[in-house]
Amino acid sequence: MQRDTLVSFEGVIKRFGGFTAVQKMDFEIKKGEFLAIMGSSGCGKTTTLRMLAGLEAPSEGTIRLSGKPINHLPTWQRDTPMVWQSLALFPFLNVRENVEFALKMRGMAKAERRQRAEQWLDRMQILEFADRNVAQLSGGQRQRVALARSLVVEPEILLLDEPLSALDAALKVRMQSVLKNLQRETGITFVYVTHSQSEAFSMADRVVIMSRGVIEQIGTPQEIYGAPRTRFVADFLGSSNIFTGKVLAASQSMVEVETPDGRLALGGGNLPIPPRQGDTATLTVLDTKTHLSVSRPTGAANIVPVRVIGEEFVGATATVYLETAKGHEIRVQKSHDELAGLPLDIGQELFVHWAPTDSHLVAEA
Amino acid sequence: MQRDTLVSFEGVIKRFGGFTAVQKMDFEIKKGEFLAIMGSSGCGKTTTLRMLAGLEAPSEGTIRLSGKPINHLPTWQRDTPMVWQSLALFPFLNVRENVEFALKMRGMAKAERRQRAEQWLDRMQILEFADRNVAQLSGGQRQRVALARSLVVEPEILLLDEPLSALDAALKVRMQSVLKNLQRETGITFVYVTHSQSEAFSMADRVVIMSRGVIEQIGTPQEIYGAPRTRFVADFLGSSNIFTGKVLAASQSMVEVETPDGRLALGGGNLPIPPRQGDTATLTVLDTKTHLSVSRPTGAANIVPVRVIGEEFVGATATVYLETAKGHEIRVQKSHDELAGLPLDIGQELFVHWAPTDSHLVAEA
Amino acid sequence: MRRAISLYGLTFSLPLLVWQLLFFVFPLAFLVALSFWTVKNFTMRPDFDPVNWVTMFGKPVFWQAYGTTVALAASASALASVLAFPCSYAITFKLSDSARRWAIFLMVIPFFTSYLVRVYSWQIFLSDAGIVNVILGWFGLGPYSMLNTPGATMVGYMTLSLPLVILLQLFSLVFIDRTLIEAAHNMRCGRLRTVFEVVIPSARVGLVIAALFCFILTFGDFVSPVYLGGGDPTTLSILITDTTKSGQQWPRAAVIALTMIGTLLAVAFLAVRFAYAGQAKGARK
Amino acid sequence: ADPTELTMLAWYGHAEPDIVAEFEAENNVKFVPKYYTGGDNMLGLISQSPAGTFDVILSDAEYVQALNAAGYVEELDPADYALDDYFPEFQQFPGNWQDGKLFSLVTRFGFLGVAYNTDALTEAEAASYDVFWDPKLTGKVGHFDWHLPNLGQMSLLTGNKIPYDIDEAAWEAVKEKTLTLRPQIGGFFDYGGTFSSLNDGQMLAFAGIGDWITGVLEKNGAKVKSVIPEQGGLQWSECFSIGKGSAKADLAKKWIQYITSAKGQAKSAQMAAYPALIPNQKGWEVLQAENPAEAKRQGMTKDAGNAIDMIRAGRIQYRQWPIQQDLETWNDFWSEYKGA
Amino acid sequence: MSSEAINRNRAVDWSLRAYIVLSYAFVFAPIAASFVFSLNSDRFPSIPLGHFSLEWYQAVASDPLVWQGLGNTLVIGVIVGVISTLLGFGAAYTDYRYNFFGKQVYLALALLPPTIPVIIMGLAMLAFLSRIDLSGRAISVIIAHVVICAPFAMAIIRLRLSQMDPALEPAAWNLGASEWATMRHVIVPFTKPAIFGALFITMAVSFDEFAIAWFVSGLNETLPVKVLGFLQGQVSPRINAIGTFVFVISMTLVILAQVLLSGRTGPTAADKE
Ligand SMILES: Nc1ncnc2c1ncn2[C@@H]1O[C@H](COP(=O)(O)OP(=O)(O)OP(=O)(O)O)[C@@H](O)[C@H]1O
Ligand SMILES: Nc1ncnc2c1ncn2[C@@H]1O[C@H](COP(=O)(O)OP(=O)(O)OP(=O)(O)O)[C@@H](O)[C@H]1O
Ligand SMILES: NCCCCNCCCN
Ligand SMILES: [Mg+2]
Ligand SMILES: [Mg+2]
Repeated sequence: MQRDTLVSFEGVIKRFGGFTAVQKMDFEIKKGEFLAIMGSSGCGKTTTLRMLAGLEAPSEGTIRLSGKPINHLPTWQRDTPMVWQSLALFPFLNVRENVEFALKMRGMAKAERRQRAEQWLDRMQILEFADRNVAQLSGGQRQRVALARSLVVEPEILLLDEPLSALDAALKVRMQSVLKNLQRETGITFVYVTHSQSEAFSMADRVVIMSRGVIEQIGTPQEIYGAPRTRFVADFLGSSNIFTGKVLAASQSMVEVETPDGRLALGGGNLPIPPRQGDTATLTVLDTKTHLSVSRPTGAANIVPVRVIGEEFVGATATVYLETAKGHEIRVQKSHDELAGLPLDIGQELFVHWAPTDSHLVAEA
Repeated sequence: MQRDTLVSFEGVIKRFGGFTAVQKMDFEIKKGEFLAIMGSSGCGKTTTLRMLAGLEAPSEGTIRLSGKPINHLPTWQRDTPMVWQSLALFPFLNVRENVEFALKMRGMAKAERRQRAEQWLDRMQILEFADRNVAQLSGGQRQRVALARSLVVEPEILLLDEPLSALDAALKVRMQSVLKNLQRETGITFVYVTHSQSEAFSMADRVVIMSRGVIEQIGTPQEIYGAPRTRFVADFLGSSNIFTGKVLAASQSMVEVETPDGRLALGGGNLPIPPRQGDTATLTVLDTKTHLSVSRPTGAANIVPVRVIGEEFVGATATVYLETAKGHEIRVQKSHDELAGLPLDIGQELFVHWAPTDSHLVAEA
Repeated sequence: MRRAISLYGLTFSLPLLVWQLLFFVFPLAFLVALSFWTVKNFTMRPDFDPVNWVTMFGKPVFWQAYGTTVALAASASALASVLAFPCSYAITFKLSDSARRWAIFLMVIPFFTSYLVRVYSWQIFLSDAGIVNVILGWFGLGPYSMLNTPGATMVGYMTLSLPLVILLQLFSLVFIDRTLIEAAHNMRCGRLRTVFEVVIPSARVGLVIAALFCFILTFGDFVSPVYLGGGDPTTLSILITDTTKSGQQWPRAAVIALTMIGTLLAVAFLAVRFAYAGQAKGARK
Repeated sequence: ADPTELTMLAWYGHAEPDIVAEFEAENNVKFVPKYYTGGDNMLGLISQSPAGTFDVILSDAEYVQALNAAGYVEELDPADYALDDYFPEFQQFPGNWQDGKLFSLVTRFGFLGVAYNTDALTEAEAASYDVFWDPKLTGKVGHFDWHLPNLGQMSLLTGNKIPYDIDEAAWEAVKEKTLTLRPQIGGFFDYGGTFSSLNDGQMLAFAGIGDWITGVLEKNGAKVKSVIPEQGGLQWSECFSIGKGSAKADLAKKWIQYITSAKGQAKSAQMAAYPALIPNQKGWEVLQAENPAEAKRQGMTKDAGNAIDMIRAGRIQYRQWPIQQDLETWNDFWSEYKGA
Repeated sequence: MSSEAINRNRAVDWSLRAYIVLSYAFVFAPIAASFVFSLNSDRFPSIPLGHFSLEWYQAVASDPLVWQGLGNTLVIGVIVGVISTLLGFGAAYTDYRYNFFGKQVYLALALLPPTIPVIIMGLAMLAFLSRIDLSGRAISVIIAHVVICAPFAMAIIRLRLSQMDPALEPAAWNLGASEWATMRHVIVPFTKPAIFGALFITMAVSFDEFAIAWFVSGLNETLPVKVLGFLQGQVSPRINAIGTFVFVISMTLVILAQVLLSGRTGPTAADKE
């Protein structure tokens, strides 16, 4: 499905004094998509969102909304409502008045704005609390008020800055589906900032991964999870094992890399631009794609002898932590059933192996 | 391995005014074990720990440390150092002085305590920050200072109250292995309060699950995860599907229960005391033990027709949310590979099934 | 977004700036100018003559008064801090929440009773035949001469500053993280020792600021030294009023006032430095 | 019609109802008083207020010169006032006149001597300034906190006939003598402090004051009294002027006429705030008729040894500015003395 | 609270509580005595007491100067309260919202005046105001009192602003409210309790201030200046009567402020922790 572009960032840079928070950012947000922006703390997610909302002006570059440059439009003249991490509900207004606020600022008549507000309160299933003080609501209810307050103007785009991070785990999951459904039903473009991988991956159509003000990768959750493009992304997602070495041989279909842990191969149509021999290359393999065996498997391409250093029990699966002779840590994630037959005492010697097609080359830095 | 008892709670009750925070608690902590205490907020975890540390006196019952009752020993006469959630580092002392504090209170000479403190700072890899103010450290470094400060007296037991909850996800995982290793190397008994399942299950030798001041289950992580003993535990861990109904037939090896979602069977030597016919029974099955199929599977014992309501993408696995005709939610967790072949559009009709041996009876309440 | 200050911003920031410039900075600046004026026959003349500075600084009585005032204010700060601490400590740690709220409320009341009236009241307590001596008399003690002594001045200073010192100490004590105290106990630090090892260091900024405020208040006060101390010994505040009473010597009074301001600024600077000493910049987060 | 407001700058008491009520009623006037706490305070207030702020100004005689020099008061016409009724010594009162022009009119006066607690001292003991050095008074002697009356008394004690007109040697002697008194002193008090410390026995003797304090306290039953000691006493004198630029100079004149008339003078003598002697002979007569006890207590009777006789006998000297020293010199010494 | 049973010592606790009582006794002794003596017949109060009498209240009530002083005090207090609160609000908002070169100096100007001894302030004010023909009038007291009161208002309102979720103001802009509209619909409503609190506290401060007012008030004496006058001149239990009276007014204001400052104002950023 090809969607129209709603927002575009064109060479946008944001500096605070001498510090560059966002570096030359170029990307587009499509009409109607659910875009998540992820990255570690301080990488510039909020700054990006705030520039879009008009709370910060870009130092360079242009931000366009529906094609028009909006760099210097004051916040209150844009329709880019935002949901804040703290929610920023007005404590001196009741629920209804909070939701009416934006309509009142737009000069809408009392009766009409009341009706519109109630419509949204109803939709968010909090109409019964309309006359309550926001302090009297639960976390989830407040979240809904904040959403209603921003959505009541029926904007084309909604910006959300870690809106769920203050909720407890159970509520977080429940609100995720509320958000996802809302976005689907209204067709409003959502730009959702978070540093939770699970939030981004379970809700977003596309995910932007940032690091130190730079976009590292943009793609669907599956693309990013399955094939992180840079070492940073692989590291950040934390589900890949990473190896670095010198390229021994390289062709369109197969690359062989000499790493401290042995010779590793990857291949199978993954290589638009194969590296050259002698280059340094970094390759990754998902911890769910690695296998363990007691004896050296025959016929496998990538085999690394390891010792068990620990096991971590995480719900349905367990992660086995292993160490190569060089002290490099390797993780293998398997279901309890799959691990049942293996001896996993600490110090036990085992072999990790995986298929060359499950390996990917990633860019360093 | 049979270990000696270090601490025992004998009929310990703690009341605050009219409210009973801990109800008749009986359990033992073994020398050298890593014991985690888990439970939802307000269930009495901290209170239990504080009684052990001498910060609260039990209202009834006896707490013994190495066999000696310690109910009324003031805190400062026990060796039960604690690591606080807030860390409780002294902001007016530098790192070294913080670590020396307990030694100073014991009247140790300056040179000696300095040496001991540095030894621990070194061990915790923060010696280089010895002269820094604690405010100048990162979260993980502060955590290490807190550990060093408590461990410097080389106690028999260390109490930890949600020590990692203020850290971000990545740091949390890293500190978990620091803690686990430390416990293994020193052999000190750790009593670790948390409400994170993943923390408790990945570090502890045994886990205590509490609810409203009562111990619901004590056991190894595998025991508890695989066979929750009460509905509370099953619910709390969140990885089981739970069904309640009337017992139709019951024998030593097999029980049949009539639930709103259909007739369900369980069995296979799991039933020390089988329920009687006509009783209400609650049975659980792990979401990883349930299977999905497009057509009604033949020969399976437990089959429930369902409709898809959503899918959640969580790293290596995905959880499919389904709904029975009665509106009861069922979850199925599978790897992406396993789900690949199934149609999972919202509203799609499917069948959930599982083996009777994967079901367990749990106690209500 | 923090843009440059706009018309909107100026509307809020300028009025106070203008007011304080006109009516605070200018008067103080004028005081400086005034200190160089000369007086002849009850009339002041604009001038630029350091004579007032030379005269005042050359007078032994000025330095005597200066020493006395600094000593009195410093003693008052020390005394108030020591007297207030057990009280604010007990209010913080030994009272229930509601009792503590009441205690704070009650401690605010003195701020709204006239200090003059309270000092006048103390005269009745402290005089030779006053309430205190009458009560002591019941036990066969006294009478003691209390009024018109530095001790009585100190009573007045305590009347002036103790409520503020207690409140300021209280506010720094209630914000002490209780877990720090528990942590200290947990590391074998007994009750009393915890006060010195943890409570006082934690509240240090507040304790120093409280003492500083006591110093500022008592350093400039003229009511207690006059009405309880009997004007003896002479403090700087008395010297100021005396100076204005003698042939319109306002320029000389300005010299005293400016010396007092200088002293206070220096003391405040040192106290704040001491309060925050050892606390790294990052500590405030 | 609303009463006309007349502003008066004065010592406390002069615009209280016991004095002004009758005049206010007769002339539909309302006094707005500003009470000052010392001559310098008064000068300060005038100099820092716009001209014409004060219609009537009451000032101690020595300050009238300063008022005059600064041009703060209007010239008066002697013909407007019943000066002929005054005792002769008060008709040409120094300070009221300048180059033959009248600027103010003395309205009341009093004597400063030794004030003492009658339980602690006998009148005979108090009859010399030396009593201040009495060991039993250590820490119990108070000063009214103003150099002029105190140093004037010390000057009398050291044998100066005109206490304010003394040469350097005599001044040195005064200083030396005064400093020896310092250990005896229990405090330096303003008017209020003087009142209360004498009343409650906090101080047993006082220098620099007279009946204007003890008279009030006596009326309240306190055991205090003032005497003019053998070395002689000082005289304070309060004078009325009309403020420069007053828009109500006529009314102000009327007030001065009223308060210097026999009737007004009798009132003034009995002022509730503090009693005083009056310079108007006819006023004495009215007082003797109205309140013989008070006339007797204050010595405004026809008996020998009355107040005017004391003046005539040379036992009383005017309080005035030091003549051979600067005012500053005296004041600086006073500060030094206090700080000693 | 919690370690009660184990880590506390009853004797220590009770002696500390007794010490609290002693401290409060010291603080309240003169206040209580002044109240008692205001109802006592003796002009120069001493022990034993005379008889009960309302004469001092009557004397006060029948003294037109006292009424005039009270009127001055009230008018001045109200005007000072309003101006100080306006100025303090502006300064508090400036500090909250803006960063600019010289902000430290600005804040020093906004907060320093109360630390200058009143006698010096009075002296400087009188000397200065008389130069520009502004002394000796009610407006002189107002000017001087605003100088020392505005910092209190600023502190109170700034404290409230610091409890405000910093996202609140941008959230309002983001919802289409201009800066002025946000001021009217968000900042002012949020700080309203503090605004009234500041109003009452600054009025109370002005009601009670005598030293500066004594210097600059000229003919328009306020009630506290009258008290000083009584103390300097006519020692009289009227001091106690006026003191008691002023106390009642001030306390009323303070309690009003208290109620407003702690009233139902919804959650603050702080409670959301
Ligand atoms: N107003 C500002 N002035 C100076 N530096 C700023 C400002 N706002 C943000 N920064 C800096 O810019 C960088 C990016 O900040 P931003 O808030 O966008 O991070 P973020 O990705 O949202 O982080 P988080 O996950 O912690 O919210 C940070 O280093 C931050 O300190
Ligand atoms: N000092 C106290 N006074 C009154 N009630 C208390 C006190 N301390 C704890 N409680 C109550 O006892 C119960 C158990 O508290 P506790 O702190 O042990 O819970 P917890 O399991 O540690 O919870 P959390 O996970 O939120 O830390 C709670 O309901 C709490 O409100
Ligand atoms: N409160 C007014 C007293 C005035 C007395 N005047 C006489 C001056 C004595 N030194
Ligand atoms: Mg952010
Ligand atoms: Mg807890």
